[in-house]
Amino acid sequence: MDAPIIELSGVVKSFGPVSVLKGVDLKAYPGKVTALVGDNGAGKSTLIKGLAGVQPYDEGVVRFDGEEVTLHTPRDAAHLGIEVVYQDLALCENLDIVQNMFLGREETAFGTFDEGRMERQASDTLRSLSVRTVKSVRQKVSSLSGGQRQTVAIARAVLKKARVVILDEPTAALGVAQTEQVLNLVRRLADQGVAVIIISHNLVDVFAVADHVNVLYLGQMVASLDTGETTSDDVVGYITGTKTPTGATA
Amino acid sequence: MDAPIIELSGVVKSFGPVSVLKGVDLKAYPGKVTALVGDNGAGKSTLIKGLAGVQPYDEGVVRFDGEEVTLHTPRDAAHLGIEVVYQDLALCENLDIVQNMFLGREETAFGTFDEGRMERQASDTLRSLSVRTVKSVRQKVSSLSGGQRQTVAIARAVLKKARVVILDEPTAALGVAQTEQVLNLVRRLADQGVAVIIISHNLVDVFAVADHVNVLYLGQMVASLDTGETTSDDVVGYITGTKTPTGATA
Amino acid sequence: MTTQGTVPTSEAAPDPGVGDLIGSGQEGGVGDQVRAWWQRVRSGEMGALPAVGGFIVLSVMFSILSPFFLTERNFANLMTQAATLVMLGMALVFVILLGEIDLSAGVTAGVTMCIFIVLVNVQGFNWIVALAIAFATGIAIGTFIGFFVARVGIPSFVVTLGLFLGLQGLELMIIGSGGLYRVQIPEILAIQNSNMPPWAGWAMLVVILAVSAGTSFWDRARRARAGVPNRTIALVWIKLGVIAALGGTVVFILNQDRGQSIRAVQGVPIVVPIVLVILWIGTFVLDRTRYGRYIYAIGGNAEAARRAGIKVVLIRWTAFIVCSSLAVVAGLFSISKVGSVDAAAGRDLVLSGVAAAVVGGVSLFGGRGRLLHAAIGALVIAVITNGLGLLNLPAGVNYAVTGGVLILAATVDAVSRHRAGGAVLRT
Amino acid sequence: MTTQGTVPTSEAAPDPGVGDLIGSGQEGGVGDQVRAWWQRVRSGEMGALPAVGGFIVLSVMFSILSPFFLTERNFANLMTQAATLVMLGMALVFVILLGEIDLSAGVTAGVTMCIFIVLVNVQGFNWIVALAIAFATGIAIGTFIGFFVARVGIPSFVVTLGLFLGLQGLELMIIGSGGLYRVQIPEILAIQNSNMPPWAGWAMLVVILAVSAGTSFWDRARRARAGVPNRTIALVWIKLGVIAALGGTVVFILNQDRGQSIRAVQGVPIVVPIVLVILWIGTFVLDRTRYGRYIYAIGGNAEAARRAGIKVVLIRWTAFIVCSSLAVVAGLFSISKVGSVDAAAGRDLVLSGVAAAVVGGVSLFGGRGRLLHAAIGALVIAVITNGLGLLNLPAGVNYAVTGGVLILAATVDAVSRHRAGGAVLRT
Amino acid sequence: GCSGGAGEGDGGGGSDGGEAATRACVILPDAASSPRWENNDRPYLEEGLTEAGFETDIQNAQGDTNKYATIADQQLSKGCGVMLLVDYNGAGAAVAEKAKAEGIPVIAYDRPIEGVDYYVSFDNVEVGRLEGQSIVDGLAAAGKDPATAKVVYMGGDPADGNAKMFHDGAVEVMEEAGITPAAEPPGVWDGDKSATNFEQALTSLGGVVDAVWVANDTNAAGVITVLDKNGLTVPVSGQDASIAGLQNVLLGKQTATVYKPIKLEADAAIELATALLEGETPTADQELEDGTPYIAVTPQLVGPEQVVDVVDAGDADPAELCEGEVAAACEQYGISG
Ligand SMILES: Nc1ncnc2c1ncn2[C@@H]1O[C@H](COP(=O)(O)OP(=O)(O)OP(=O)(O)O)[C@@H](O)[C@H]1O
Ligand SMILES: Nc1ncnc2c1ncn2[C@@H]1O[C@H](COP(=O)(O)OP(=O)(O)OP(=O)(O)O)[C@@H](O)[C@H]1O
Ligand SMILES: O[C@@H]1[C@@H](O)[C@H](O)OC[C@H]1O
Ligand SMILES: [Mg+2]
Ligand SMILES: [Mg+2]
Repeated sequence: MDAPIIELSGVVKSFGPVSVLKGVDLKAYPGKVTALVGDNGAGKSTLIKGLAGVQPYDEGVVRFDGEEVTLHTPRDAAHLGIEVVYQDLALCENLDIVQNMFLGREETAFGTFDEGRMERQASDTLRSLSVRTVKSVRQKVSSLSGGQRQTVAIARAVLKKARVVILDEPTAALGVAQTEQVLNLVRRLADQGVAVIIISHNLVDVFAVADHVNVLYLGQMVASLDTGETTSDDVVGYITGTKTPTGATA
Repeated sequence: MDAPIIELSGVVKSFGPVSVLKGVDLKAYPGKVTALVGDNGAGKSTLIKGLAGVQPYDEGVVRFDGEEVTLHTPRDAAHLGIEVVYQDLALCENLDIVQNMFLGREETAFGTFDEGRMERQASDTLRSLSVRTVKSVRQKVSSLSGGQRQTVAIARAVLKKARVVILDEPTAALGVAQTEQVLNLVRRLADQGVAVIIISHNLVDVFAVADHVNVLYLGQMVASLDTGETTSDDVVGYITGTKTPTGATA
Repeated sequence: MTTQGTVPTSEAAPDPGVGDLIGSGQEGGVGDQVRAWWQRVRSGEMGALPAVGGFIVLSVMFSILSPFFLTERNFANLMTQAATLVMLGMALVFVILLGEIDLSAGVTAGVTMCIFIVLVNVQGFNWIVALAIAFATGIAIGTFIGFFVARVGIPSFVVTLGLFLGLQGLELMIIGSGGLYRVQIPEILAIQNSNMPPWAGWAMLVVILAVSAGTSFWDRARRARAGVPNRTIALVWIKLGVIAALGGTVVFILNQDRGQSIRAVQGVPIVVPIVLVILWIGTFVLDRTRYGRYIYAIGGNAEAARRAGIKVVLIRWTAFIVCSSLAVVAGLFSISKVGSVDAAAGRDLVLSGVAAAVVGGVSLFGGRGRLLHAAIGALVIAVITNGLGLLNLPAGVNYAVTGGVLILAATVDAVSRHRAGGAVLRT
Repeated sequence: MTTQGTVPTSEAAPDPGVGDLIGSGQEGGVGDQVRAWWQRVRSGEMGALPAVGGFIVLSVMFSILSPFFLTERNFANLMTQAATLVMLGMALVFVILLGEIDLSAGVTAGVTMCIFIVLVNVQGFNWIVALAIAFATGIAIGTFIGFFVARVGIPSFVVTLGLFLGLQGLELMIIGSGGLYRVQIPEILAIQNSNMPPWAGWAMLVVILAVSAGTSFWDRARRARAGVPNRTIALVWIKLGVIAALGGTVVFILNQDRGQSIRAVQGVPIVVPIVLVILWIGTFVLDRTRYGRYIYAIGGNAEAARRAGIKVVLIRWTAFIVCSSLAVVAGLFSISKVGSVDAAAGRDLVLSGVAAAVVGGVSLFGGRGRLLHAAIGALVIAVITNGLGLLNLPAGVNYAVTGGVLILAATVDAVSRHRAGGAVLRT
Repeated sequence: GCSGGAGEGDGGGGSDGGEAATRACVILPDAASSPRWENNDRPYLEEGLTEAGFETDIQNAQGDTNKYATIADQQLSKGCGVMLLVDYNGAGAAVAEKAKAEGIPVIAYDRPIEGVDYYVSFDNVEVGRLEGQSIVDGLAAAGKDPATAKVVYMGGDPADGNAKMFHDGAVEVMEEAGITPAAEPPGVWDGDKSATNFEQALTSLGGVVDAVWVANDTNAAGVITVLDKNGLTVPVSGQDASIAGLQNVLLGKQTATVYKPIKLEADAAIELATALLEGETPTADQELEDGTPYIAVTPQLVGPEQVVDVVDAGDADPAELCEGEVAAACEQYGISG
């Protein structure tokens, strides 16, 4: 197996009195899909927000391509080629779809926007995600349905060629067809050598798409398995805490 | 079968140039779970927001217990005993869990809050939904994880004895155990005679819990079936438009 | 409106005994509670703490610069000088919590006092009747603003700016050719210029302690009845002890003779208990009644509040009425202090009132803050004027220093909050 | 920062031909476009439309009340009278779009002009050098505000209120008590008091038409190259026709002799092209550059903007600098009109500036509004003073009417928006 | 001089007919510094000018220099035969220049303006002198030595030109008597702020004060309340002969108020305007430094004995004046309601 592109070790994070991550390790490999699962409130989103530079970790080491890096701001993460779809989407409701998709990476010519090119690319990317109900790429995000918004957020993340793509419950609000497209997309990204980290509560999806699965339980990484060598029931056991890291069933 | 408690006919709703609901009919029965499914942007949330009085319909008739009613404000819906879990949750982030759960229905004694009783009930209801990671019911909602928030919204809706409970993708952000609890809860509500309307993209859940399933396609109700008499594949066909109301496969 | 029982949950979960409850932050001994509080503070929930810090810093600064600052007399001065701003700040909190603003609050205070005094001095009304009319006018103004903001949907900035101008016109018309009227009502003048007898100051403190103890124990009893944990009782004693110590010091200082003539001047200024009562009632309403809770809810997420069945328009509307009515009280304090009213009364008050709230930690975006915060913020601003007033600086310097110190006070606030909360938005 | 290509999508979707694109609202003929526009308006996206309506209603009202209102001279008066407020309103838009406020913008205009004129009149500086120093001061003020708001995190209301006071102190120190300096620089006085020769007015119109046509066709070419649909070309002609007709009328009227003496007074006031150029540049920046886009993004959702890698602190900071710099221009317009500066210069301007933006449809919560809106809002407020100035009312009535009309103008706005958008929050 | 009005032409103003020529355009400064503008000057000027055959156009700039310029534009576009300007923070000068460029005679009313034809006013420095004098007299009556007396100076808004003149006049007289300021808080035209400022000055003086020079009645009222609270009665000055000021004088809380019989000032201005319009060049007994002819109307110091004069002149309503606790004093000083 290749060297991991991302390697977290001993990551700790607390919010005031609440200690959320208690020394977590995680690896992600180029060309592989790494799933991160766990109960509600286990700390999954907190873990990836740290990777995204949104909420820096309190302690712990992050290695990227084997080098130790600091991720203090989202810009730090972007410079490393990390793209993220956040669970809360993080879209600007007052802007339209194209503006949101290209936010921070607008196409310009002579310093001014090349709206045509951006519209074109937005439209192409959205269609590849099976979006059929969006009437116009110039619709404001505030007028989109929950699933449409999620699609925009995903489209935004895959617009730019990234080295790592992190998806926090990307299909939660999606319909059947859209979910399938996103899973295809995830696989395609990995095949192109991108390291994908996906958070999901849907184990069927996880097993369909992931190479590895990591289970977070109350802020601790209790299992790190190859999907080929484990079962859905096992994983559920780890998630709910009935199975413990030693392998004994509680 | 009983008379429907809710009966929508010919419901029409547009936002400016976008016509979202194009003459939709829907029935919900006491003691039954009615599922509403459809593609992203099909109009599901718009349909139930009309029922909740949040965004009144442009045209169409709503009957409640056979009587024609007007639903212009959320208060109208609340007076009829309609409780709703919104897709966007609609929680006040600056308030804590108890305050959110009891918002608009606070327990008082001598005009002032009986905080103890509210805390107690909040705690009981949350625990019944398998919440294990919430440290304190006095946590601000702004500090909750996505799934924890969704649980609070659901707990809020079932706190008060309602006649109709509408859930818009209630399990989207929930973990495995929590999802199971919510589905149990839905069934239990129906058994107590409540009419439940549930929107979900997860057909496994729909078939597990619903008595009827209604499919919305581009703002039109293309199918209304008993779960016992149809299959997941059929429903997917209707959702994606490969099957049409006449039954012919496109 | 009362709940008719919850969905039985016993099937899904074991019978919930107290031990199984999800926490509520009330658990643990004194040490735990203090630690939890400290961690809340460290994570940014500082409330009025930075403002209190700013107040202390300013006080130390001024007491170094002027030997008169730390005198009983100046302490009493500060109370009465701050009173108007404290009231106005508290008035504004009700609308600021909604994310709104009332730029006309100052002139509302002014115009209602013009009406009050002109009715008494020129029309010969009984002062109580005239005062009632003044309050009615305040309520009418609030109703007017509330109508346009809550019902019609005009941004409150514009409505109240319009009224800020309009009411100045009204003041001019009311004051007419007399120009300036003396306040001759002893009861009104007494508010800011007379003091309670020393024994009454102590009595006041006893009442405060009694009320404080009463509510604490009532709360505990109710919580116990509901079967949820109570904070350790030691905290109640500590709280009462702190009130007794702080309040006792204040009363003791104010009961000293601070007169500089033969006549003894001593006792707590009458305005103090009035402010305390209003502060207590307002806090009670905001913390413990539906009305207050709904104000916070609307300020946090108006659409969520509406979906919860809250009458958003009504609450918004009445909040403006509360604000205008309390502004009338601020006006009373002001004319009691000045002893007269003129056609420009209250014009320059409102920005300071808003600043008081903000410096105290009330968020202009709504949903966050308390009455006490505005009161402390007002004290911070009042102490600037009070201290500088002892230093005899030229006008230009005085302006510049006032502005600078205001920014400084706010910086203390911002820096401590951010240092604590983590510089989330500073990229 | 340029994209290095998108993820190949051809596997998942058929080769995307133009016909398959998701729409962009540019499709259809003139009829479709007009219908779509009308539906957008009906659903609440009214922009400055209500303000324009308010302006027309007020104009009709005043022309009925005074025969002087609809004269060429008064029309020219209105342009120059509104100029200061238009500039200040536009300056404020940059910070209001971020959900911030600058209460010191008026005194920034004032204090920089004090410096400017004192340097020229007292220190004997060359006026261009002095003006450069004034602008530098404006930039320094903006930098100061930006530092405290964006970097330290103090609410802009408090920082700029502190500066509002502090800069008044500075004015006093510079100008001295009761001081007053006359503006004697012909070039500065010319801005508001001289006119372009008639031919230059027409030339200006031709330039406007050319620039407008140029950008339209450039945009169309770029869109065509990208393979996305363009609006029907008829719309370009219609737009140019409207500009020609409206602009032609304005230039024609202003080119009439409006003097009341023997010497002819005619031509477009010099301030008009200055305002238009700034409006054009500002709009260009806000609509077509990253900087502008990021301002809207931060105003809409600062955290989302930050996560998108936008330098939120930098943008916030520089927006205050832009605001203060444009406030200096407003100051120039003001002293050109008033002819002198004194120690209170600019004190009363800022609330009207904010009101201009709000009346024009700029949201104080950030993220929504355009420069043109503030300009139109300023015209509405200026026309109130202009019209009332013809009517000879006592100050009290004048105040009251100004306030009332302001509320009325905002009501037109609110009601039309709500009627259209559906009274969503009115429960 | 400069080219401010360059675009406006310069020849025979009011040329579009007799209608404009008989219009008298008046701009008042504000409503906040003093109620006199709206409540005294406006009615007197309105009545007098109309009687003299003028059509009047009186506007108030509401304390805004931009509004001042706007109003001037509006008046000039309607046409003016003569302009009476009360300056506000320097806005008058440019207007005067514009008007003169249109050939319209301009009278600076109450406040001096550079480059006008005439200046009609109470002597503002004289107002200050009278205030200062009342302090000096008050100290003498109390048997205090001016050289050692603690006198607090409470001036008006330093951004207001008149405030400086009041200050200069008062200081002139008080300095001559040997008085030096014990404290001088920042000036304002605001009763609330004056009260606080004075209270702090008093505190910093250890509660000892022998007299307070106050620029006007509004500020004096705030000062007096603080004095009352401390059981002090010392000489206090003021101006405007407002109801409260007169009451304080009658009650012995204020030594005197400077009465500016506004009708006299207004009448002088009206007479001048009429003469100018008839092409005369009236002579004035005084001249400003820049050579502007200056018609000075004398202000009058009003102690308790003279309050009755103000009432007789119709500038105070005895019913309002003698209300409540003041009734006895009214009787004492022969004022009948
Ligand atoms: N305020 C609005 N203005 C314009 N269009 C809107 C508005 N609200 C919703 N829509 C459009 O209406 C359609 C239906 O939206 P709705 O939210 O009802 O979809 P949904 O079926 O709930 O989808 P999802 O499964 O993604 O939640 C969407 O195409 C959406 O873009
Ligand atoms: N700002 C905060 N302050 C305090 N506690 C927080 C904060 N943010 C998150 N938490 C707590 O941290 C824990 C982990 O949250 P996180 O969002 O990482 O969970 P998650 O694993 O993503 O859950 P979900 O599946 O529900 O999205 C939760 O218990 C949450 O309440
Ligand atoms: O009468 C005074 C007036 O002349 C001055 O300008 O402002 C203050 C007033 O008291
Ligand atoms: Mg999460
Ligand atoms: Mg939906």
